[in-house]
Amino acid sequence: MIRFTHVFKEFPRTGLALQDVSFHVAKGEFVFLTGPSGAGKSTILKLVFLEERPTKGEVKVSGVSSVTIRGRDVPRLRRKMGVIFQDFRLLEDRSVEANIAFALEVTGAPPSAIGPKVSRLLGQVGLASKATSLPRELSGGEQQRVAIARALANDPVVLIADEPTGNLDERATRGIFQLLRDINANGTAVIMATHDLELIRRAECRTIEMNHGAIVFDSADQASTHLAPGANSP
Amino acid sequence: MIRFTHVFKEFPRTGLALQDVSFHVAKGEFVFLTGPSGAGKSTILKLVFLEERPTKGEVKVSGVSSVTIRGRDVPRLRRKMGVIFQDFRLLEDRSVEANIAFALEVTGAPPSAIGPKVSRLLGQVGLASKATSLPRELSGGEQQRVAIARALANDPVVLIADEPTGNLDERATRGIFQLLRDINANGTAVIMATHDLELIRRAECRTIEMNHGAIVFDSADQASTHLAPGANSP
Amino acid sequence: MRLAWREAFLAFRRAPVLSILSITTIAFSLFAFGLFGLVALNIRRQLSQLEERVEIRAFVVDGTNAEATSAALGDIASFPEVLSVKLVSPEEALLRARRELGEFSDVFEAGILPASIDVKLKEGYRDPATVSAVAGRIKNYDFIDDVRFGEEWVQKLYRIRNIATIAGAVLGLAFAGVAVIIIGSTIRMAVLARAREISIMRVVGATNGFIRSPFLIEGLLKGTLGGLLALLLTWLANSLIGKFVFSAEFFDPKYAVAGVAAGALIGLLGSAFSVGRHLREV
Amino acid sequence: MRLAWREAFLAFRRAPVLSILSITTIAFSLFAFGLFGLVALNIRRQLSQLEERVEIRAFVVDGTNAEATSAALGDIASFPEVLSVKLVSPEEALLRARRELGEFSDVFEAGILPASIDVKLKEGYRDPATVSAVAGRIKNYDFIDDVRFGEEWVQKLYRIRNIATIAGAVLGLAFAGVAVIIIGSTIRMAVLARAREISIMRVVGATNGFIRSPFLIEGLLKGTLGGLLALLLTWLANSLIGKFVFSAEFFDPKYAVAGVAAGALIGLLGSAFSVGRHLREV
Ligand SMILES: Nc1ncnc2c1ncn2[C@@H]1O[C@H](COP(=O)(O)OP(=O)(O)OP(=O)(O)O)[C@@H](O)[C@H]1O
Ligand SMILES: Nc1ncnc2c1ncn2[C@@H]1O[C@H](COP(=O)(O)OP(=O)(O)OP(=O)(O)O)[C@@H](O)[C@H]1O
Ligand SMILES: [Mg+2]
Ligand SMILES: [Mg+2]
Repeated sequence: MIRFTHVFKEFPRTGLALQDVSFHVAKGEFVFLTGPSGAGKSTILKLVFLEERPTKGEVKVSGVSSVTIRGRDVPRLRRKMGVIFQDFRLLEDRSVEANIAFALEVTGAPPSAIGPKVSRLLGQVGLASKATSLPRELSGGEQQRVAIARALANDPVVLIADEPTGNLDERATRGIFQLLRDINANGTAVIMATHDLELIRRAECRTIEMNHGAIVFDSADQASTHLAPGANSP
Repeated sequence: MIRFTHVFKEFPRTGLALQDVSFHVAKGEFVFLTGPSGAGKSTILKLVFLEERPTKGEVKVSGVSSVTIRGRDVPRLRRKMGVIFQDFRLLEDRSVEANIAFALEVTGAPPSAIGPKVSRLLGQVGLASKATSLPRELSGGEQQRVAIARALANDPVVLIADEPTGNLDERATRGIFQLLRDINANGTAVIMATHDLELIRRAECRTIEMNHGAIVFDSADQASTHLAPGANSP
Repeated sequence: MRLAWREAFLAFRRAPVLSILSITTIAFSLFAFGLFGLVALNIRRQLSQLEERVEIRAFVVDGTNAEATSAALGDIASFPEVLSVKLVSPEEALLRARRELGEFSDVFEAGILPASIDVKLKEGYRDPATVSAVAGRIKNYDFIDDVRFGEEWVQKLYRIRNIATIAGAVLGLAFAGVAVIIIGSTIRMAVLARAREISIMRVVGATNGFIRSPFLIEGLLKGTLGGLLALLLTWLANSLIGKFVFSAEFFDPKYAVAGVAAGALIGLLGSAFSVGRHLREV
Repeated sequence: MRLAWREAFLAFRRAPVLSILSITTIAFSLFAFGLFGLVALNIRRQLSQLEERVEIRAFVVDGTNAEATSAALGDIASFPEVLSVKLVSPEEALLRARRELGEFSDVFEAGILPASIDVKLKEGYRDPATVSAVAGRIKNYDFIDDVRFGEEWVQKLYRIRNIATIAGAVLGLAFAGVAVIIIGSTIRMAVLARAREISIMRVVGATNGFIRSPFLIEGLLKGTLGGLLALLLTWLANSLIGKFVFSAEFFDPKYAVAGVAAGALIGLLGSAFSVGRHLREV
């Protein structure tokens, strides 16, 4: 599904953000990405989403290579992905409903299907009562949940989440995590960057730990308990 | 320093965000504000900062009442406060340095003092190496630290922090918390909204817990261990 | 497509002043073209009427015999530039002078005017150079006293036409340049104002064509409205001039339609060009 | 203040097209005023020169005795509207006709022209109504054959002046309206584009005056540049017209300075008005 092969990413002014990163995520896998601030987690997610291209190496997503893909084919690939950004990226001048519907309209969904789907998504993230609010009338956690609902709108085969629970309390975090697990159970691969070690410990999922732009630990490679003690024990 | 007296806050479309909130924060106190998403934590901080006015009741900050203050006196009051927002609010088109210097220039600091002060602040938050980067060239956690440095720039007597560690890993969180404690030790009152129960547990500070717009627990009122078990034990 | 139209209308509603500004600019630039077009049209019409009146008058020495004169008439009539030749007797000359001098006509109690040969030139030979060449040839007849052809007047006429043409071209181009800049900058502002929206569209997998289409529709609508407004303005200006100064001719309907189409095209191309350039920045 | 100036320059650098657009708009609106001002100035000058030439010519019946004529001269000279009276003999009339009729002068071999009384009117009494009233009174003398005063010509002159005045006022006001709208909308866009910056300024405790000052400086700078540009354009237009069409008078330097000051004022007031209104929205 997703394969990084000796990926390097250099930014003009800040230098190497990723160094020789290689890993593979299979269809239907759930992967945590963790590591200190500035380790390169968001950069990996941006590469998966083709928002950035690698400086060296190859990123392959659902059979499409970052080396050969043409710019005009990127949108088609993205429609298969859902993405939740660290900074939400909601349209400030549209209601919660309209924000989610927008994602469906852009990909040409039949108008009659949009309304019911939006309601269902809002229910899933627990925001049914805020459907007509504007983003700035929502709390941080509520905005984050709108972003999650939007990411799920197009039934993605890959879901990329950059700290989707950073602004949520423990209970809401568990709820969102359960939602992502459910989606994952239906065959969607999920990559989630997070600082929440508690969540990682409890979740028993594959965990990739980064530091200074390199992978320092991947629970798929070794049955170690280095940082995520409960990760591989059932 | 800060006193809320029977404060109600109603928003036009979403209804009551705060209901009959009363509490007092003394000079030099350190207070955690916690509770689920949408509980009203950010709303309380906005009221302290006079970004919003209460619908009913009174908010008093360093002797100034929300009922009697004139709009033109708000800026002067704000210069005594430092604020860290959930969404950072950095100037996208200026370097990290310039962002922090901006806060000093606005309040009319002497130009010769600005440079050294900015360097010192950047060192404190561990971003000395990113001084000339633009905000979008920083990771989420790095941006958050810039926001923190800016909040500290004017040596505030009150510091308001809305989840200042939401995007930070454990180690960085501890570092930032220690920084806030040091500032607090110098006499600055700090109110910090957070979801990080682990941090609250370890910190042994006063904790106010909110739910549905009301205060459900204040460790200053009762020596209970309801949510913040270590809060009042030395 | 439905979404694109909705977005385009949303853009109008959200930035009404900006939209009106773009429309007005397109309208003004087309209006400028329209006005100069009208001026050109009417100057050309006037010129061809005035040119018809260009004639050479050769005064015949008193007492010249009729044979010499009529031989000369035949000669002159066979010049390739000459349309018609006429002999004007002293009596006719007096009548004409009275008519032409209008107000002062009755002051001629008994003017004695010389006979003259009046020559009209063919179209295309009425420019100052040709006229004076023909006049020179006529002057060679020794019974011709003096030749008049109002050289100053002919030259002035041509100078006016040249100035009008140059001024029209220069001002028209300047206005077109301003219009292009303003259209470009309004689109740029629209793109920047919607940078967030565009980045979010990209996030949810919208194609570039899809992102571009609301801007193109917006441009097309603004251009069309601008064209219609320009047509209205030009027509009003024409009517006002017609009413208060002198009657002027208006454009053919097919040119009017072409003007509106030009507005639509300016709007569309301006948008397409600018949006392509600025989408890359966002 | 140092920061405010820096912010103002930053705004220029960051939105150069927008800034140029504002400057150009201010320049064009002042240019329009300038052009109409020039037209008004020159029409007034031309009018007063032409008015000086307004005269009434009363033809004296042949054989009238000199005493009656000179008595009438005295009478007419005492009319309050009359500046000067002159008797023109038939010989003088012939000389003048030859001079005035230019091209056709030598066709008068022996024209017999009547004597006439030529009357010039004082300034302020040269409008069509007064002229024809005076002409009517002169016609009452029974030795006066006919009175000419070019009524058509005088009326046409006044009509042109009136049209120019109305057109100038209407177009000037329209341009001023457009300028105000454009200034308002550019400031609005600038405020919206800097909404984030403004909210952050508020966060760090900037006063409203401080937030406003870069916009005011920006407006002042743009207005001043616009005014200078307008002055340059007006001067260029004047020189071009002077070179190719007819020589025209330019403004007094003090009006030029006032024009630039007006530009600065438009920029400043436009900014102040718009920024006050829109800061509340942000
Ligand atoms: N667009 C960019 N231009 C330049 N440098 C960048 C850019 N994006 C990221 N970087 C740099 O690359 C490094 C890795 O950033 P990244 O956002 O991947 O970190 P992260 O692991 O997501 O951190 P956090 O947990 O704080 O979000 C950082 O040091 C950052 O400064
Ligand atoms: N400007 C606003 N207009 C309308 N409703 C608002 C506004 N700001 C907040 N609210 C509502 O008030 C409630 C409390 O919001 P607040 O931001 O205080 O929550 P919070 O405790 O900070 O939550 P989180 O942990 O998710 O940040 C929410 O339900 C929100 O929808
Ligand atoms: Mg990140
Ligand atoms: Mg909040």
